[in-house]
Amino acid sequence: MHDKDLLVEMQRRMLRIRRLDDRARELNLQGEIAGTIHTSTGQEAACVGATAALRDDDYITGTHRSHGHPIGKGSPVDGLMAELMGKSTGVCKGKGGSMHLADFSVGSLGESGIVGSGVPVAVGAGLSAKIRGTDQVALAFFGDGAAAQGAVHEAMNLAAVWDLPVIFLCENNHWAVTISVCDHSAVPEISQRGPGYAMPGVSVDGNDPVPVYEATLEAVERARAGGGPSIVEALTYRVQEHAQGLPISREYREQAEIDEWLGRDPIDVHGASLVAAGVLTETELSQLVEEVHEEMEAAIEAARAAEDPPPAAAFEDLYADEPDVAVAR
Amino acid sequence: MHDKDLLVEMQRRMLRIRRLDDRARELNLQGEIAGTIHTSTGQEAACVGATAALRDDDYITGTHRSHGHPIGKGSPVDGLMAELMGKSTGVCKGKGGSMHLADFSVGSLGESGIVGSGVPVAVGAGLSAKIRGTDQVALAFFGDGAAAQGAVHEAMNLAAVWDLPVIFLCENNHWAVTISVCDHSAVPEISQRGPGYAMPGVSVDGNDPVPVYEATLEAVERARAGGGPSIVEALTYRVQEHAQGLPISREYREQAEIDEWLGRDPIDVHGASLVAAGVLTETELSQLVEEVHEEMEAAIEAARAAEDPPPAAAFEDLYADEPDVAVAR
Amino acid sequence: MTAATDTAVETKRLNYLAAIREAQIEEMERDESVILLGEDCEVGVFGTTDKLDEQFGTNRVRTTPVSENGFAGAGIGAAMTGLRPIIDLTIAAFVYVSMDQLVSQAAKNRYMFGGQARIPIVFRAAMLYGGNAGAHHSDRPYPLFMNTPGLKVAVPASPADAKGLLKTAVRDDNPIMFFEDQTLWSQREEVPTSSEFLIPFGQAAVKREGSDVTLVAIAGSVPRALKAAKLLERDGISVEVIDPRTLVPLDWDTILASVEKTGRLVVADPAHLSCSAASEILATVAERAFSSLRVPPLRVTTPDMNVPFAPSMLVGFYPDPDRIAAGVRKVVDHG
Amino acid sequence: MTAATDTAVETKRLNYLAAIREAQIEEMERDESVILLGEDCEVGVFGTTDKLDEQFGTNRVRTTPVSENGFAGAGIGAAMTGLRPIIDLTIAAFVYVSMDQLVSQAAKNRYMFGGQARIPIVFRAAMLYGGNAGAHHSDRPYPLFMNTPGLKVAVPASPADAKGLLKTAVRDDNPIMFFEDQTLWSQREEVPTSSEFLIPFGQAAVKREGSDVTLVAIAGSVPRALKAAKLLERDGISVEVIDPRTLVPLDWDTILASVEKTGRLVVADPAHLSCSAASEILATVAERAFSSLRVPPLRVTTPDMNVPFAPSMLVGFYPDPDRIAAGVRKVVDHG
Ligand SMILES: Cc1ncc(C[n+]2csc(CCOP(=O)(O)OP(=O)(O)O)c2C)c(N)n1
Ligand SMILES: Cc1ncc(C[n+]2csc(CCOP(=O)(O)OP(=O)(O)O)c2C)c(N)n1
Ligand SMILES: [Mg+2]
Ligand SMILES: [Mg+2]
Repeated sequence: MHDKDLLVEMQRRMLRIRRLDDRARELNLQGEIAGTIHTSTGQEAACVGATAALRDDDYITGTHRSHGHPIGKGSPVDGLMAELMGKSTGVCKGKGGSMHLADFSVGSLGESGIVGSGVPVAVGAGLSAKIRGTDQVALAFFGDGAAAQGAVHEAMNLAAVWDLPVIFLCENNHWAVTISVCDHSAVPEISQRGPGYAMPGVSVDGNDPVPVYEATLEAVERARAGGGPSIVEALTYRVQEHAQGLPISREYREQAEIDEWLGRDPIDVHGASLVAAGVLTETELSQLVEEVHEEMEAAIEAARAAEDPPPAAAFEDLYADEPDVAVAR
Repeated sequence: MHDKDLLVEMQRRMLRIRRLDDRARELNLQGEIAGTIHTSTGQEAACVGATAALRDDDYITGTHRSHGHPIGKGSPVDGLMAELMGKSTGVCKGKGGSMHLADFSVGSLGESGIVGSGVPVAVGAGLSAKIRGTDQVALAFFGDGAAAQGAVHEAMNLAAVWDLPVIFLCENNHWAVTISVCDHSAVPEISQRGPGYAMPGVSVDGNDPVPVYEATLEAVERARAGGGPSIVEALTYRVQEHAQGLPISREYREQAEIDEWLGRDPIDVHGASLVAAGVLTETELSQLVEEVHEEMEAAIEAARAAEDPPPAAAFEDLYADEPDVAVAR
Repeated sequence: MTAATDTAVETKRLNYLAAIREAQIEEMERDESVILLGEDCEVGVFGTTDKLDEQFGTNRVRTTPVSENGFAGAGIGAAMTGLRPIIDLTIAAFVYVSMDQLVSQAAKNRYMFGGQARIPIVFRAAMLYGGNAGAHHSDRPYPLFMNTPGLKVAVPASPADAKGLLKTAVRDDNPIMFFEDQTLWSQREEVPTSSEFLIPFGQAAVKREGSDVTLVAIAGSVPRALKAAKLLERDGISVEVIDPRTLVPLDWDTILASVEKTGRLVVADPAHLSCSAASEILATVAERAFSSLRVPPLRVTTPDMNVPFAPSMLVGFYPDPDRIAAGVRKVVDHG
Repeated sequence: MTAATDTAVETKRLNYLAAIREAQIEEMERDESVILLGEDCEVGVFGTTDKLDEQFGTNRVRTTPVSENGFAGAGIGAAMTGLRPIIDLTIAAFVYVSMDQLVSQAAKNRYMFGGQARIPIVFRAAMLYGGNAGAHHSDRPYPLFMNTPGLKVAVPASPADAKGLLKTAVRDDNPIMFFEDQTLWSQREEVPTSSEFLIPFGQAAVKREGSDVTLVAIAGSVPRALKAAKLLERDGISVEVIDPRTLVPLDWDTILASVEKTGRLVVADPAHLSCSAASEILATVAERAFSSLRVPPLRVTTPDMNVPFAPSMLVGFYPDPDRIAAGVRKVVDHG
């Protein structure tokens, strides 16, 4: 069995993701979070199982659905929540928002609202580690839909040709907006692309953080030892709509399918394992939930109290050498 | 054995490609053909074996190295040679040149100087055939180097998802300019990508037109019958430098490698088969060469006699509805 | 003026998206070579394409993988072989992903092949800059395509124009970039019901006549310019508002004639400042109507700055009625 | 004026490509975080990178697959994690293939992430429009990047500028598009040998002083503008030739001061006309130096037309000394 602290920490981070997303949806409906938001609800095991296999100095890149990834990597929720709420205390000073979270202090190199576009960036982080002679690795999260993008193909081939320490972590949640993976990918599992790049590819239960952790760890250890990149696919499911705020005018999937996956909620799955293995009691498990909820409310209150960035702040952070270069006119 | 006429016609078209390329290199050095040129010398079997499996009303798209593809598809050499020489009688009225030959009258939808970029266009031609309900197929030529482009990946996935009548014909000549296939592709044979798209992929001897023809025909028949796309890879070799006119400042491959492939020249290989099978005598074979040479000189003379397009001609053919829309100012 | 204001014409009240939907349906009914490709197009997240597969079948209405470059290219190949595809690129930021097919194939093939190719294709792209989507989903990239010969560029600013221009675009034998401005989606107006309601490319709409200043407004800036013109009217400033409607081709005659009349020019353009459509209009007017210009012309655009997420930073970021009115005042005050 | 004309400085005679090569070698020697990625870069088809792997090792000098979007992105990721990549995109037409990484990642990441990212990266792209490569290899796409906030854009027009600007670019903490004009490759001049020879961005070079007309020339147009100026001198027309050298940032002060002096403006720009750098310069001068302009300004550019292959059609297609001189004459004749 794995280290108890690690197993408990996984549960805590999954709970953080769940709570941040649940509250974010509410705050979005209340008008305290602007724009549309994509949440990771139901996919927490993939986020946390994967990041648990990484060291603090390893890198990740995210997607449009990435509230959970920096949390998995260890980013405090205050800065993330403040960012969603468009505050100057946000991790990106309010410039990024839901689709562009990043926390460089924990190796989170940022989300990408452009599907697939963050994957080559992760390959670059892996390249950088190799050139600098560190043993860091880089992990790129991407979705089943993103696997159809040319950028993902180019990134995989490049990482394989150069034997880079990169993990391609596919969260296959079976849908890309309203398109089933069967309708957008020629193969049902994205790990089947591995052999085309002479790269190991494995698919695991993505609703339990432990198998995701184990598969990722194997890939990470291989990468760190110079064994090159891998595809790790977490088979999971998007139980919510694609994005809150996006109108969907037609049914496109069966309620039974959703229900089936709801019955295997990753937080329940891992919670039950923790209790069964005697790692936590039911009471301790509930206490963990309480702690996370308190932490989240504190983050929301702090964000509410924080300042809105003024219009003039929009004119900062374009170039690294400003204000010397006043390019914007 | 295959139809004799077909076998002889293959030899004739290979000879045409060889001769057009040989003469083009000379004319380029003499200044009668402007720019740099990429020739298919040594790859004629791939061009002709593949196109021989197509019907007149099927489509092809080409690459930067595509003098041979329209010839394989049946385009007369006059218009092609005149195009290379920048004449108004050229198949593209002198607007295209070596990297942009096209002959829509034989289903050649054009070359692409942008590596990989023509492949999605071929998928579109296949899509069009399917939507229009014809049984035409589309064949995309591409190189081993092009296989690293995102466009090729997207095209393959799309064709597979939609079961389109498309053949992805890779001319793996083992080099992309100065990069060995081993250094730009994670797998040595591009057909290995097939399974990642649930698509048949096969590699054949690309220096003999017959196996290329047979493999392509199988893919064409499957596509025509609604069986979807395939990868057919012709393993061949670029015996010349990448392009005439491109300076290469350093040795990057072994002469022994070149010599080995020169020893398996496709025109010799197929010529010997024809004689061995009693299809042609040695004399008839030489006669064929003569005919092709005469045809080519006539084409060159006709092009020399033709007009250079005047500067004003540069302002035609931008839009289909000109001169109504005088957009260019 | 759009035909929508012609009282003899039968109309119905539609919003911008419904007008686009109607244009597509009419053209698909008229011509079976018109097809529709795009992500989620059967479900239709913005409402312009959903359920069209029920009417036209899944052969002609196809939901694509998330491969914009791939399916843009497939559309081009289909256009070159007898079909008339409408490609829904959904959001305008995805033109970068598909840039190679748009520029290298759609814009260049006909010319390179000496006129052999006919490429009747429409690329639809929604400009979502109104909301709070952040820098990855707030692009207004039409100036890039004005610098790309071989494409035509439409920027309809009203439901009727959206319908009439899209129908014309589908019938055009050339590749067209069709930019739909999200800030206009909820706008409603009377839209001609005729299936032959076509608005020609290269014909500007004089949205309001005036004598003191020519105010050229692009895409979502049009209603904002009209609001600014109303504000200014109270101060006795008479503003002529012109919507070019298409940027390639661009109706220079109408703009130049107006500047000749007013002697003053302001351009409101939601694109970034440098090398914008506004820049092009100022440059061309400076070249061709210099002697008519009594005072310096002025651009009111989005700054050369990425788009921030937080609502508080977006105040005054885009050209709004206040910024446009201030620009016009500055020009008028100048003399 | 470039430092190359300062006689106190030690120089050596180099052509444009050799100057680029030297800049890279010096910066790679100075800073081991500088790396080089590009297709065929070890063999180096144009001579700026070949054999650098022998000096710097194949860890820092890497030949890439034909995946411009992929390795542009890899460079961006490397830049965000401590390296300073030089990415050789080879030919400028390949910016379309890599457009998404250039615009969505390089240009936007720092801003979106509230300043957390530092992205020191140089994208080199050769503009090959001089020869007869046809429309797929004749692009001059820098105007597209002027409309993309977050990038800087350099267009060096001489060997010394190429060296000095590239060295500055490599040391800059921002993403830079570096456009190398093939029509200048064989140009030679004295280039400072100092490894600290840096030319700041945003500082134009007055290549020739004059009093009658301000002639702003971009990239390969610079020597052609100078030739035109010589031709015109015989007719007693005194032309001031200005090379902005970088387009983002752009040295407006020098251009505006010159126009204030001469009262006349011509811009020679090898890009297509619409939304070109020339358009931007005319627009800005019209806004900011209107009262100084005595006559209409004028652009001399490549037309809004794809580039044909045949040499016979290229006569007068690009701005050449004759077309530039004719433009200047027109402006001077105007009054
Ligand atoms: C290049 C690009 N194309 C399209 C979109 C619109 N879009 C946003 S998310 C999405 C689906 C992505 O599916 P997947 O990768 O499986 O991620 P999931 O949403 O399932 O987490 C699409 C098409 C986009 N943001 N970027
Ligand atoms: C997008 C793009 N990148 C780079 C180039 C430059 N280039 C021309 S041919 C070539 C190699 C292509 O290799 P391959 O596909 O194997 O074709 P081959 O030349 O071997 O026939 C390259 C890199 C290009 N034309 N287009
Ligand atoms: Mg998904
Ligand atoms: Mg090759």
